[in-house]
Amino acid sequence: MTLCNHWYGGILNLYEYMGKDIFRQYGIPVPNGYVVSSVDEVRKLTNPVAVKSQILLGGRGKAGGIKFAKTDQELKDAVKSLLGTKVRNLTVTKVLIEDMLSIKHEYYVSIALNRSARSPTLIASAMGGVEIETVPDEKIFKRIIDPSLGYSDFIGREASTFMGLSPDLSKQFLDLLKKLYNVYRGEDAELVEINPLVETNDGKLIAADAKVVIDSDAMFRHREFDIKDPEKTPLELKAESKGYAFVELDGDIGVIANGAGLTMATLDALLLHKGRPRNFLDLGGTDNVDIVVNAFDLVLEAKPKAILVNIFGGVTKCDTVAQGIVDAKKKFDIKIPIVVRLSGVHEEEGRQILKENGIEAFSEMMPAIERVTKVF
Amino acid sequence: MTLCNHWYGGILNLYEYMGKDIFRQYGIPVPNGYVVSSVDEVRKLTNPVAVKSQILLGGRGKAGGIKFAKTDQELKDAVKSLLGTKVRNLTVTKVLIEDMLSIKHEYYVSIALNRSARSPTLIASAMGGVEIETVPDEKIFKRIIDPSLGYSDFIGREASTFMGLSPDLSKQFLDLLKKLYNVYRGEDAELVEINPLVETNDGKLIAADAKVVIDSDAMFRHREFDIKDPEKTPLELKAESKGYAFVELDGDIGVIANGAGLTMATLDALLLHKGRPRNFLDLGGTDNVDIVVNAFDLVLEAKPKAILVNIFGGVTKCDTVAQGIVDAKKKFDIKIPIVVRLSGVHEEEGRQILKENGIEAFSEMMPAIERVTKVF
Amino acid sequence: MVLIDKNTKVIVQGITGHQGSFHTGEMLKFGTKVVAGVAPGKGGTKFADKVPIVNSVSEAMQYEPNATMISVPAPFVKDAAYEAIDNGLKIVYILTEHVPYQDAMEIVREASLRGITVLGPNGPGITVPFESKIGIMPNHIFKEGDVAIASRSGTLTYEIVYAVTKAGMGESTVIGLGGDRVVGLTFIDVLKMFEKDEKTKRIVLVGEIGGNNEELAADYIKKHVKKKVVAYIAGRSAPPGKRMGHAGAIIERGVGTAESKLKAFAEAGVKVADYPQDIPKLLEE
Amino acid sequence: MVLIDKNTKVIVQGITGHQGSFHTGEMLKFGTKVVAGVAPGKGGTKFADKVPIVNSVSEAMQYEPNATMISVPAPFVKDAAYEAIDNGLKIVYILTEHVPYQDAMEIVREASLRGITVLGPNGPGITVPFESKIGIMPNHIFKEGDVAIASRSGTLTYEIVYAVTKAGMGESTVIGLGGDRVVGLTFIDVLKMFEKDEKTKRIVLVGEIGGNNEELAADYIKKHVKKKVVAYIAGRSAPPGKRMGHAGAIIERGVGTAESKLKAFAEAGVKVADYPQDIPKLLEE
Repeated sequence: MTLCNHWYGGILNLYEYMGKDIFRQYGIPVPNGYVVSSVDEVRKLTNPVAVKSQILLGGRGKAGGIKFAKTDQELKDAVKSLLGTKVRNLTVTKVLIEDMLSIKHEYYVSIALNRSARSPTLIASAMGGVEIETVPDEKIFKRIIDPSLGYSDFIGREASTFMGLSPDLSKQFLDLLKKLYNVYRGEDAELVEINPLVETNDGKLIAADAKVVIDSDAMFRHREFDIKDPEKTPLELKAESKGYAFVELDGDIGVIANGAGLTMATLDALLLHKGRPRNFLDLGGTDNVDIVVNAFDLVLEAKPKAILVNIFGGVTKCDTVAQGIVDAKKKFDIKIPIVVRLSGVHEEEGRQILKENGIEAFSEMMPAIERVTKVF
Repeated sequence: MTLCNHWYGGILNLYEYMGKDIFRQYGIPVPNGYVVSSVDEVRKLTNPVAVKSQILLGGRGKAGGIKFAKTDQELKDAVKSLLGTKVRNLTVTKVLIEDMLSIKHEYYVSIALNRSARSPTLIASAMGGVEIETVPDEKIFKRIIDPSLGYSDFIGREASTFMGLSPDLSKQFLDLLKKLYNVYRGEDAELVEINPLVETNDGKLIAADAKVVIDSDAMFRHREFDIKDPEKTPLELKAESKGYAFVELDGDIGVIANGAGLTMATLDALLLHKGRPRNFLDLGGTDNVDIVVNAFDLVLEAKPKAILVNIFGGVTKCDTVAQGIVDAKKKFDIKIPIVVRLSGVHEEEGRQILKENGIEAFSEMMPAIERVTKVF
Repeated sequence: MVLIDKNTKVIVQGITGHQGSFHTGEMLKFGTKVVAGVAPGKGGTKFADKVPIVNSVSEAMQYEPNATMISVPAPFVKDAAYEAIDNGLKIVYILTEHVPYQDAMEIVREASLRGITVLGPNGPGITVPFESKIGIMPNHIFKEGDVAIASRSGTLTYEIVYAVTKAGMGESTVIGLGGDRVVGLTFIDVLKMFEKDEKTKRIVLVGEIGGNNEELAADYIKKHVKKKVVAYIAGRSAPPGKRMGHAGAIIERGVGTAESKLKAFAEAGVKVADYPQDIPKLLEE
Repeated sequence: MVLIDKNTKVIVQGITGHQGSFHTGEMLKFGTKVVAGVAPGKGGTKFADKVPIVNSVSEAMQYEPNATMISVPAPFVKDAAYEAIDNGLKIVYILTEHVPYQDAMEIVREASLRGITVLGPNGPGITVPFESKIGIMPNHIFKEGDVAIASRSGTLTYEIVYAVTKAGMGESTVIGLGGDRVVGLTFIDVLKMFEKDEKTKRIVLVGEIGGNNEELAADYIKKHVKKKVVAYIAGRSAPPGKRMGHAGAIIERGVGTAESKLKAFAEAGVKVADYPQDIPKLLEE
């Protein structure tokens, strides 16, 4: 488990082997290794190896997702036993085969966004190889990096003094930090983390693991990765591919609203009225009939018992939404109750369109909330 | 000739072919070509080529340093006729053989240090291929780049609007500017200049020349270049290799002083007293007997009729200088008059050392100046 | 007056785009002094027959603007913002969503080093009824008054503004901070401005789950704010670890939960409304 | 008082180096409050049995310094300066010579964005007799008085200070801007400080050929400076295009010649001494 155990949509969590490829590219030392998706790809053994399931959840070791091999037979057995199995409900399709390291000590290091400082923060500890949350605060070095100055060696020296590194290790550590910051900036990362950062018996620092989380908003300037968020449901992945902010919940009222804040407020209000939302769906700041129609398509797939539409028109105009609702009702032959609230830009026109098509619309949010909780 | 026609010590002026190698590395388009130092290295001709002497002074074309060839024989003749010849007193040891460009238009672009703004400045013009000094001011785009923000496309768009580039050329130009700024920053340049920047008949922007001047103080983080400043005398080059700031002048009084300002002031004062300095030599801010002895070695090589030493002791202590003078006098068996002025830290001790060795020392600068102008 | 007034001269970077042109029209209707639009390659034309369009911010400086609205696609936002910063504009409002957060981080830092205020990215801007408006808030929801509103949301802000207006009160200033993880202003920044503003008597903070902006604000209110403050927090029902729509609403690392925000506001004596529509009631108590 | 006084607390980055330790000793003799030295890996020891040595500027902040002297090799200057800037020290003096000019450019820009003053690189620092001294000017040349001196040179500054002292006058503040092409302060910056300083009645500018610092200063004096200003310019006899010792003294692009500087000063009514030793005479006229 890592410092950042909750990352959702808009963020891309890379597999270990991908992270290590990136590290290699930036000159950060990683163990020799290669990745296979079938036992046929396994090469002849030259050194004892670790065989590591490539999944996106922490706690892999404890869950049996990592094995070791000293002979060719052991290696093949390990690969066979891991591929296709489920580790914490995720199917393993790739394993990373790496030379085993002779471990003298394990450190922790990461660079991540610090929201309140609006800056990256360097986090380091001499107590690595364990969940960083379990390390006492006084053993963790934390320091904000000024984005205008960038990373500079003095920051690494502070960390290295804090961690009590020897002059030789400190030199390697400073070199590694510079490169890690280059990864963080160069790859538009949310998080770059090495845990454990291994000091080998012959005194070398090597990244034994690699966690790289990328800001998906920055994908336009980077290579594409084919990764599905393991914490998302199939319907959420489908919604994501269509560009909607969509979260499945366990209730029975489908919700379509505009703006993340208003959508959250709608769910909050529903729950306070004992209504149980089936989903979160934010139409976003667009003004397009098809976006409304496709939103209905997604929500209907979740099989709600009623649908609540809550719109405050600004960029998104009420008449556009009304037209979308009417089109969707026809297209998908919707029989379940639709409760609509329209307020703001073009609300009169919107309500008129709905009225002409036999759909009642409220101008206030609370009456709509009350109605939808009593409609079935 | 370029915007910056005076660059001295502390600065490294690269040959065109070296500049183009760097450009290529940063993705700036340059003509296909190769460099030879003998006619044996000439390859078979596939396209008409330009054959360009690699020398560090401008006005090469006018001085006959560039030839053209359409056949293998013409090429060999051109290479033979250029290698070993002197262009403006400089012997040509390398020539660059490049595919000729079909020129539709010639532009000018450079990025250089703007001292008063303490920032880089972008300079561009639609009137390229000529000496930029001859282009009227209103045809030259100049813009300071904030070193904290760095180069950003909006600067390129301003330049491109000013120059009246078509949308397609503008796109290429913006891409090139970004890379040129990367060269400027990445190579610690004083100046990066493309003149002419050629628009070919098929609408491509290509750097037909490359002028890259590097800050020699930044050499510790860059590859080494083996280049001798063509404007320096052999003695100046020797002094440079020993780490002295040394300039030969045409007088007969050798000068050794400490600090560039004080050394200049010494020369100025000498000249106002009708004394003619043989050289400028700044001991710098060190405190070391050998540095004084070696300074005498250099100055003696210039065969002055007398030597003036003018020291205001601070970092450099007067007794150290005195000891150096005594050692040098013995070591080189100096017969010409030495006039010394010592003031500042340890001046009493210094004068005592000189006195013991039969050398008179002044405590004020002006009497020393007066004395040395009358000593031979 | 907070940040802008009727003398504020605004330019629009990306005035010819879909959003840029629509909202420029709305701003003009509101009374905002839009003095120029920037659209590279389209200089020399006019927007709505009256606002001159130029090729660069540098050209636009002849109209002496002090603020800009940036409405260009996300990949070009950093360049546009740097152009505004380099030309010394004092208020940089970024409408665009999906700006890479590291771009926002750099923009915000470089701006703050130069005393420049950044609104957004991904926020609705600022409105001072009926002095000026920079941004996309609907014109018809405002009424002049003494309630200052600062919000991390877009439409939810309109909802609350409208509720305040319909309750017979009015607004002194409404500021949308922006919904992204990295935005230009914090609640503390705006609380300082609201506390100083003579027109403002009462303050509404519209928060969201995620981050510790609300917690820090609560602490600041306790120590420094004398004016009445009430709040609303969206996402109180969100299951931990489910991201609601935009990156600003992540519950990360156990901080930033609705509980911690409610607790902080309670300790600061700030009443929190259950529904957006309850805000006027709390303001009148 | 200009920039520093007897309460200024100074740290030395690179205190254990040859230059660092010598000049720390000299500063202590002068009366400067040197509160700590920074030498990575040597924390816990003491300089001259009294000044604590720590591993980083961040550690040194416990001694509440407001200024630093940086005396580390050129390749490490940028890192050391950024460390000082990041820790918010208000005066950053860089003794080191041969700092890459792009490093200096970044240091100076980042400092100026944060209201931090950079002295140097490659200059002698600042002395306010007998309040405080940060830098390497010889202690024995000063006398308290009303003459403020700003200079682009090192030893030449001492020469002129000493001449002023021996003529029976004294100095209010002496500032060395630094001899490199890119340094933290311009003559205009210091003229502003000198003009405001109550202790200063007369001003000496010690210029050099190269750059247009003197020309800009002359123009500024004409418009804004009421106090008496005299000047010296080194390199008047230098042949055009010959570099004299350091990069600050290049005659580049036809501007920055001695002639243009002499002309500018003449127009501003600033008398220029032929010899450094003539400065006291001009001051007394």
